[in-house]
Amino acid sequence: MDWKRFGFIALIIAVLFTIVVLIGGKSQPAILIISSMLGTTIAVATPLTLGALSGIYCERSGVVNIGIEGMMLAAAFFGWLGAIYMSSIFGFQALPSLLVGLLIAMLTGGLFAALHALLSVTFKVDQIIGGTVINILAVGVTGFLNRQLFFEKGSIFGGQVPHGPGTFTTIYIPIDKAVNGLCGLLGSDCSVAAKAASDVLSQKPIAMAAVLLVVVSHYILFNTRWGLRTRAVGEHPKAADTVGINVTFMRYANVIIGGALAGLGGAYMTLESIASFEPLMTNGRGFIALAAMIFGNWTPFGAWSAALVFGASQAFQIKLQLFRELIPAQWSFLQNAYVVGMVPYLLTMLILTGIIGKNIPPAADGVAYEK
Amino acid sequence: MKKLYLVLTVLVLAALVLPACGPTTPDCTKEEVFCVGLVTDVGKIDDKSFNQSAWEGVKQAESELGAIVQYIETTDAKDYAKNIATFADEGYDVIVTVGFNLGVDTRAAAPTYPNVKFIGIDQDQFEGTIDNVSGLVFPEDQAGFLVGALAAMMTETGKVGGVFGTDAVPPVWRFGEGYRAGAAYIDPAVEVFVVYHSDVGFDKTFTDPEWGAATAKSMIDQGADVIFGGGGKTGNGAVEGAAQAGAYAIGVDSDQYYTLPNAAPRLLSSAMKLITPGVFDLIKLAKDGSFPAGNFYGDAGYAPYHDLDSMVPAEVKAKMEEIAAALLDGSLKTNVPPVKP
Amino acid sequence: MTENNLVLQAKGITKKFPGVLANDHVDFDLRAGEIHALLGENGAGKSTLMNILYGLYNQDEGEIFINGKPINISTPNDAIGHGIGMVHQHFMLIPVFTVAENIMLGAETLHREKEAKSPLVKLDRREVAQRIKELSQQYGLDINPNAIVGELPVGIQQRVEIIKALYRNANILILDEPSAVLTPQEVEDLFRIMRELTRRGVSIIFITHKLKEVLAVTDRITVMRSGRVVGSADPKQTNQQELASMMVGREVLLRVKKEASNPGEDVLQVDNLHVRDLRNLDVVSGVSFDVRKGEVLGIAGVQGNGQTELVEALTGLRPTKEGRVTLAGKDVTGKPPRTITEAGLAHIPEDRQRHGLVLSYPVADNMILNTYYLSPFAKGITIQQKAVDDQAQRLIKNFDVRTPSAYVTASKLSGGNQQKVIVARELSRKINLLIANQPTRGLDVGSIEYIHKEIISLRDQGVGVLLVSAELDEIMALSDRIAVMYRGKVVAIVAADKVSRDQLGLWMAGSNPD
Amino acid sequence: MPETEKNNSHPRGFAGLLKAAADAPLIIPILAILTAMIIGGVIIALVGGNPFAAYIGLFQGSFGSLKAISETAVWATPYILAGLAVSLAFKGGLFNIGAEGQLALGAVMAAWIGYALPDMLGVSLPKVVHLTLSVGLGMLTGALWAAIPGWLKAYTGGHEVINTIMMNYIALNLTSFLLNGPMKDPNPLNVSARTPEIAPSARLSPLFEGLRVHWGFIIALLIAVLVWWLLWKTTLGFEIRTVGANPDGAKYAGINVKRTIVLTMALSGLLAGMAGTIEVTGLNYRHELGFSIGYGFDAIAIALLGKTHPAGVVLASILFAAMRNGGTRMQFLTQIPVDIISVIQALILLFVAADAIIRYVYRIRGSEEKLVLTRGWGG
Repeated sequence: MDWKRFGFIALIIAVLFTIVVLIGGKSQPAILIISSMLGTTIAVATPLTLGALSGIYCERSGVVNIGIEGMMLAAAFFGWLGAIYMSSIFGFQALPSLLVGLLIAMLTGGLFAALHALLSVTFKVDQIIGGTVINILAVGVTGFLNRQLFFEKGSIFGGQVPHGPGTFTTIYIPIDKAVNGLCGLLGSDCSVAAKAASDVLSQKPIAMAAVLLVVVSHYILFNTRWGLRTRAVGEHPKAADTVGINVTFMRYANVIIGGALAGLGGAYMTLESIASFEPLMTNGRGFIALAAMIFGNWTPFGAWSAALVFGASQAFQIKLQLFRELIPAQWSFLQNAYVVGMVPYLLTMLILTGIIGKNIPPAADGVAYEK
Repeated sequence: MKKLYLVLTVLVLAALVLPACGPTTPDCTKEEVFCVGLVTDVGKIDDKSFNQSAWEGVKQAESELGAIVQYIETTDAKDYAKNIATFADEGYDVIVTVGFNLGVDTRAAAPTYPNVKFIGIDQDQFEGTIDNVSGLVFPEDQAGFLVGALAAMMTETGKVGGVFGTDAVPPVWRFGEGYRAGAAYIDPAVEVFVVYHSDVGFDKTFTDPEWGAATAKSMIDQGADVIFGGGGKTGNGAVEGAAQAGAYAIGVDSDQYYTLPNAAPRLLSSAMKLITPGVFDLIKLAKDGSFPAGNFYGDAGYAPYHDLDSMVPAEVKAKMEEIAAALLDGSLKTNVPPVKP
Repeated sequence: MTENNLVLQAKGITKKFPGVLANDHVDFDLRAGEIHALLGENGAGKSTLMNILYGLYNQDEGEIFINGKPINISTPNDAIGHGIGMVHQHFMLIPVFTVAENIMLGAETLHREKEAKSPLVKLDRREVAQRIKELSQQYGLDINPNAIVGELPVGIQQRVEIIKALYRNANILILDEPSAVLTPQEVEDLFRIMRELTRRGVSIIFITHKLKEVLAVTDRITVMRSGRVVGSADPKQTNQQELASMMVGREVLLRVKKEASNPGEDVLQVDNLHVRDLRNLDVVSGVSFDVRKGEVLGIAGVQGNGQTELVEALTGLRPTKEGRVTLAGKDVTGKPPRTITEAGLAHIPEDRQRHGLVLSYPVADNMILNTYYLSPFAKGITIQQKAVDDQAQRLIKNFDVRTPSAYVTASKLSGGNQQKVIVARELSRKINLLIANQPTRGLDVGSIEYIHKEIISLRDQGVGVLLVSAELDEIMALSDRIAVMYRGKVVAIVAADKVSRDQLGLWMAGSNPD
Repeated sequence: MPETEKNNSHPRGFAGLLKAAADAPLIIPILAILTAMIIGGVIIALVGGNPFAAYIGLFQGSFGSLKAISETAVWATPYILAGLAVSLAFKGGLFNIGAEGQLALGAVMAAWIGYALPDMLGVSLPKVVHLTLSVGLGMLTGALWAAIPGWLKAYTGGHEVINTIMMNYIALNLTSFLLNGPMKDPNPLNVSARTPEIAPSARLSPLFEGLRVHWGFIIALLIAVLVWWLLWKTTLGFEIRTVGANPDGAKYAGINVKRTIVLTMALSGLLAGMAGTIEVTGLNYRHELGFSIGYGFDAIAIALLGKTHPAGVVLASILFAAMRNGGTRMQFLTQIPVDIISVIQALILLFVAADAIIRYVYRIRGSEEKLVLTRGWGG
């Protein structure tokens, strides 16, 4: 792993957190501010991480994917639709409905990705075009169906949004009990810290899965047969072909896996974060995910840490607004939401100038393979 | 090539048959046909918010007044004028334009189409009265004040929060400031967090539920236990996020108990602008020939407690009724100016 | 010999590409333990045949037999399964992978007792490295399994390719132009390895167009021309001349005809030149030499000893660290390419597709690639299409570029004609110095002959020529003086007629001239 | 990079396009549009709508009357300019996703010059001066904004795709800041995030009395010709295309590659900025926050549909403009959600890009024309 890059990113996050703690520390214990900011960071980072992982699978196998945004949007819609169908039409319980929704979201992502693969791998269309097609198509299809199903009176839902299955619930990690017990033995009270730790660790399933998938993807890409072959196909497809690796299959498979991951990111939005779909709700997150992937130099841990930077910046911004009255006069520019709003994007550009090392894409990324 | 010719033949045939099955529209120019058209702001008719509420008022006119009704969704601000003209040129009798942003184009169209009655929702006619324009406006500050007071009475932590789309749109700003004033009226010590979403550009201020949810959650982390979400989908996200986190949530515009079913169990109330009846009333007045030019004040209020009715103490309910009455008769002022100074 | 001795037979192989009959009923066979040369010009169909044997292409007609049994090879996997291994001319190695990763790719669990099927099987890097060490000791191919391939010299990369085949238990090895990138000593080493392999039962198909090597190492020779087998020969009973005429179908001049040179004043002076690479290490360190009008200075050396960087620095494509370059009396040290070009430099670049041409441009535009802004092609800021077209027609005619028209894209031309486009463009200007870097690499004999003639005629017109080539024969045939580069330094400069091939080879390999 | 691989034997550029049209490859885009509309029609029919009524509405709304044609031209104007901006960058081997931000900032500058300059100078300016300054400085702003990612690409290797995306967000924040703060219309009745109206001397006139179509449309068409001329008839165009097609070859040919990259981005930003200024001076007469949302992304689709050729961009812009504009009437007549337009647009792009599908469906012979825009991320 690229420790320089990682250290730099950790430093940025630490600085953002420190500024907020310095400002808000007067009104609230630092540990609570930090745990709240970590909560926001993780919430914002989850779809970005999944989107970036999606990009990594595609691009490591040599297919540029700017359609992550569209895949996420479509998956968010169809996953949510599936969950609602299960709960309101077939009368399933919340959890099974959500799981079906999750599955459908991933399938949707995979399906849109298969279209991208068909265009880029089989028809060898310029890969930017394939991604653009998917982005526009997803906006149209989801907007159109959302209207037809939930507004038009004649639809199966009678023209309104039914009571859906809600969202996945938080998985409680009882770290607080452990910490409290330990502190009890030492004769001190650390219930605040214990609760904070438990709050940060107790996440909903997709957020947890995202972190797990970062680790798993790293292992798969760099320590398994699949990863070796994927990277080979993305670096030098002809060399892979000569040792009997099916380039077309590997590219299709990885793009579809990537699509399913983007789909999981979409599912996060409608099945875990909030329980409803809104047209255009991805709001450019697919593009930010793409930035996170490049920022992370096409590695899962790198992309994850980049996603965390975006998350931390968002947390920074929200907290600064909440602590607006406490900002010292000489720092008054921090009160301006627009000024603070530029921070993550300026940081990204700064990082891309190469101060933490050059970004090296897979050699055959974006190039159709011709025998 | 054979297949190509086949397809082309079919297309040519289709083109010939087309005029026969072209769209048939009722002739709105006729005296006896009463037509009502609605133009949305940039956004969807099914936004579960003001566009949809306005459309329901129009639908009510369809069922109760026998009106022919139709809507056009605006996809770009430069189409406002064109979309209004589309209805006007077809001889529509009443055109409802939804949202503050259509104000300029509505007023500009009015002299060109003197026979058309324009209803502009959230369009304050402060620049002067035009005979065939009625601005349907609401005292959002009062609705905000009411739920602010409710929040201040219901909080156990002494902290309440509000998540809003943008302070650049006056009705939204009035909701926010009214909320602040209402909470302070009950107890000046109650801490009120108010955040407007302005960070990612105008296009997303009303359409970023994720941000709304994250912000609500952050406020809850900070100790807030009542969250008011106002401003399109961003506000919806805040309401849902708050409900999920177990805080009391307060909706906006309509009674969101019905539009946000997932938040319903934790939905304390909603700060309501009664758009639907306001629109219907104005259409009815237009039909009856007593169309009021200038500003027409719709009602604002707060929604029932629904599922949480048992959680709200009787004295709170009584206080709320008292405040509502006082606001209505003018004995209580919110002291919120109509626009951001 | 009986049929039973044939490990591999191809009968009646035919392969069509759009517009080309690449293989026309080709018969070819390989006996156990022999080295069988397949000789032919570029485009003769050798590579197509080998790609068919290796499963990269599928033949339209014909059959393949292994040990007398008909088999079907439709993918490289089939070929590998039948014990066929191939070392491609352009190495099929992934530069960012380690040696071990490259070797295990596609055969990740071959070292295990029982192969695993799961795609998620963990890579046993240590075990594979161990197995590679064993193999390399067994065949005398010294190699470090954990080295990053991109950082290895080409000679070593070739060993990786060979081990890659052996690792897969290949007993038939196809070597496609293996000596192109090696020093004479490395070539000797390769031949030693090839003999060692045959002693251990491996049969080798050796594809080449170098006649000397064919005679030195093979047991049997088959010659191909325009998709057909035109004959075979026994290396003990034939000679270079005979093979050459078989190859091209006519008598060819193996030696370039030239008069003694008549050098004038210095046109290029290079003084103590230092060039650094990306890692900030000296790749050219303290090189000094000069080129005179009317002479060819050849720079000999194994690839990767700083020639590329030297030429790039001289032509302005790469910054210089230290030293001084004077062209026709003008100091051009560190000047941009345009200034140097305008001082009278013509440059035939090493990588013609990357530097010399814009493949997606029509031939006409490639003809003015570096003169587009000069009169008559431009007037002010506008391009004069008529002048461009006229120039293209003229050069196509004068330099005999075989192209359907001036408006087909350069990508559609053959390698030889692409090179002619570059030569035509560069020689169409008034020049003082020609720098030709690997001007004939990968070209057919006809084109080579043509370009050699052009170089000599240029010399005779009084232009200085700096020729860089990895082909020692080319250097010896064309140069008046020869400089040898080794590890970024010029280790010797001698008159061409006063040095032997062996001596040059020694210098290229680093032995001190004193 | 952005050169069509197949160039056949006819000359390039405009003449080439005309000849190509005569040779009938236009049949592919036409069939692509037809096929997309047939599929769109099937979808409409599946949800119970009448596709014929919908398409008649679409046509009426876009070309059915003088007013409709005028509105289509109004829509097409920024599309043409922004589409040219993206295309020009593609020709130079650069993917400019940042047209959105360049456009917005160009509009901010044009509006500022438009309303503030006369007051600052204390004189009213003649139209020719004021309008030129307003448009010119707006364009320059777009150019400078785009030159930043260009410079970063050339001198630090920072990829322009990411940098232009980031700069879009920065531009939106900057615009929000300016329009809510220093540049906000000080009229006490104004509450919107918008500038004051620009002076009449900074306005482009309408082409016809009573219609909104303005001189900006004519200017956009002229600019398309100018861009074509620049790319294929000038030495600068040769340099841009060479750097785009083969940066190493360009360096060899003595072209200053880094400078050309910066220049290409700047020119692209210039065009995008112009799209913004024309909207301000010709249509809105002020900058209202958010008026240009989505133009930059539509421009990418238009550039791809037009195969990055100026003539193609004009045609693609008019097609997209007609569909967006006609969508209103389609919805008015049939209440079919306008989102169906996005579906059809995506399908058109799909079929034009993957013309193998169209060739297969209609059994059209001939080789595919490959459009190569990118070589991955290139570093």
